[in-house]
Amino acid sequence: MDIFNNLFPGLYDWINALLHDWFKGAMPADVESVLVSAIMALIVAISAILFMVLMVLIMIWLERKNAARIQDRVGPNRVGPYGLLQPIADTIKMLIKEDIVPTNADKLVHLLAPLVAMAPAVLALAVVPFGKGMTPVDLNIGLLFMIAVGSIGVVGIFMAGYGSNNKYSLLGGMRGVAQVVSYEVPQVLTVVTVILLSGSMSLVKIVDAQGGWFGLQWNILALPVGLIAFVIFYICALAEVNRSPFDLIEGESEIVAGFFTEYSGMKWGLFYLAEYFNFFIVCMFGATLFLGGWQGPILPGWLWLIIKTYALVWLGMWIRMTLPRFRVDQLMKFAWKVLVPVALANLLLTSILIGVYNGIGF
Amino acid sequence: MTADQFLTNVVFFLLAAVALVGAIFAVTLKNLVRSALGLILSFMAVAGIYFVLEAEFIAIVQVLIYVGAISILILFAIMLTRALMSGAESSNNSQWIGAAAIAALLFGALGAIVLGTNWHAAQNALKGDLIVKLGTELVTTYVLPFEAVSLLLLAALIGAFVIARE
Amino acid sequence: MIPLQYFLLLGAAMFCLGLYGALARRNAIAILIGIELMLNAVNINLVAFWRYIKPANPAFELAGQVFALFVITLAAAEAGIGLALVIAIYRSRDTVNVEDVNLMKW
Amino acid sequence: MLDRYGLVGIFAVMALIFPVIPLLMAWVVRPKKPNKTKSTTYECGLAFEDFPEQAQNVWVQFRVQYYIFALLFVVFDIEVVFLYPWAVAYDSLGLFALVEMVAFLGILILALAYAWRKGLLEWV
Repeated sequence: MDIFNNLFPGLYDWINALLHDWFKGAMPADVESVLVSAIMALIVAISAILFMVLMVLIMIWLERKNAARIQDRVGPNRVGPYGLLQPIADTIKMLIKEDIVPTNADKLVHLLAPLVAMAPAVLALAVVPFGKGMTPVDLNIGLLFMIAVGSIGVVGIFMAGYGSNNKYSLLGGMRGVAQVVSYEVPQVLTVVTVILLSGSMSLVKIVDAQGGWFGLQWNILALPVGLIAFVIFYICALAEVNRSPFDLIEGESEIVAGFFTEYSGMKWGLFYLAEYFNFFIVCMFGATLFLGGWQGPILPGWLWLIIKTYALVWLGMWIRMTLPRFRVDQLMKFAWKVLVPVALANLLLTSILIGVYNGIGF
Repeated sequence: MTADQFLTNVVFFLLAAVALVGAIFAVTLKNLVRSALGLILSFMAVAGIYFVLEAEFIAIVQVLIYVGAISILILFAIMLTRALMSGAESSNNSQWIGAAAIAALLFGALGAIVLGTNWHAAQNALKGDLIVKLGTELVTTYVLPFEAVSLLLLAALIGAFVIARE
Repeated sequence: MIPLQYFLLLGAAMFCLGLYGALARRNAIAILIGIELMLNAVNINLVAFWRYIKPANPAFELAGQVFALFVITLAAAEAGIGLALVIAIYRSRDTVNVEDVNLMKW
Repeated sequence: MLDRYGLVGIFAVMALIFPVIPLLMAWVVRPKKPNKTKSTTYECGLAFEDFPEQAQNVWVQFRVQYYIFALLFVVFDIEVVFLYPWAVAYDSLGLFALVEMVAFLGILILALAYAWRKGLLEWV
């Protein structure tokens, strides 16, 4: 199993050595080392993005199949075996659709909005521990990096709403921002619980701390606080990426399609892609923070992370197919009157329990 | 200069240019939403500058608070006041030439002081886990300002509620 | 190593741009944007000094970073109150133009 | 600097480049046949120009609730920024750290309680 576990780090070392051999003597030593690390960084970034694109394509297919199963339909079954190539057909369709920009839109902001929505999703990949020795950058504050980068996305939602110059877009955009920021508060509060349990903000160290009991010492099992924290985190994650039942910013029966209304073609496709990217990433962080990340018995680490992430993704799909949409007042009330107090209480309980456990001055 | 240092310089100049261009957008554009977006661009570039200074915690806090929170506050306030539909009139007031002169003079003076001073500066070696140190110092050395921050936020929140409520 | 002066010059330039914005703009929110820029420039200086200049007392090793944190907090409180005032003025006088808000002017 | 954060920088550059690629691809292959009706603002299938002057202005007057929730969010965000280093260092600190943090949080819980009592958390 070590072969599979070390597959990607081994590949990295091999390419690194190859490049060093290649450039040796052709240039001064300092230029060479900078050039090689830049190329390696580029390779890491591109492979992370390609991995995500693949995962998202699978996820879109899975979502459509799942929805069909729950609603007693067949789902996509024409393109490829079991409709597996359906996401690719969707992509091609989006590529050849005309791009319509309303005449009185703020054209620059309208164009930049999907880019701003998409960019944080890619940037967040920089700190994910994909497996043993497979973290692109082990930042000391990786957890805070992930939260901060995630909070840039709301600017994209606002830009889309404002840039379209349309009532429904503006309303959807403003509601979206209000919703996302409201649910960010309990999320960031509940993540403090994880820091207290692991004693670090480095995602690598957080995963390492969950390695006991044959890789099953997960934060979610630190009862009762871990479980409460996980539930809050997951609810907030669904709301942050605007998944049902929190998808009322694009509620097509109320405000047409929210900030999507004036978007078409690939610009709309980018929003769609960003939504799935964000959902996958937030599930990946959920798996990293609460379900032990890549830790697990027998199977290689990166496979464990994928399995755990898909478990969370599937849970989200199930919830989406089962629950009706919230009303906007219920949504805000739920965030501020239920989640925030519970998160605060959970935080206090955790710090007291840890204090008792460590016997600090008690 | 080694390649590493050269590249660091390039990164710094790029970020500084973006920060200043964003700032210029923020203070000159007539459309207030665009001006706020320029401000956000400037904030992002400054976060990059903090990364160059290896103050990663401050860099991330910059993104989290300035980009993620304060700019949202500003954008909401703009949307609440219809401020950007000001039509044909100029976005500057009558004293803008004087303001530009004062700003230019101040920049000249500050630049002369910065370049004329011998700073005895050298990059400090970073050792140990800065976050742990920061967390410890917040509740020991800086405990008074730390609790004062909490009071300040409470006062700001209640004050703003009272002022803004319908 | 990038000289300290570069950071200080960047901070000075940003501060002056913010000052220009705060003095020259007509819209109250634009003035607040200028003030945010000025506070940001101060923060650049604080963090640069933290990185480049060693305090005589090692207990204040992190002073630059801690003060940058406090400045950020202050900026948020200032923006919160300031924008609330702007909204209140807009509601009662239907304008955010500082030249029209002269009730308290002597 | 680069050895620690170079990769973050590369990811940031890629984050800017990656979304541009599909847009460029679409720009190459897609049709472009704009007409006047197609590029009007969407208004539930009605012609936008036929609207009275007031309805053509898309500027909706938003309620102050939006601002109040944003303000609450800003305050709690800042509070959390101070919580994070404290939580990392918590293991090595004593009881006083817990007491100080409870005081810090307590003051902000007062703010939340105030907003709750005054009915500011209601979205009506």
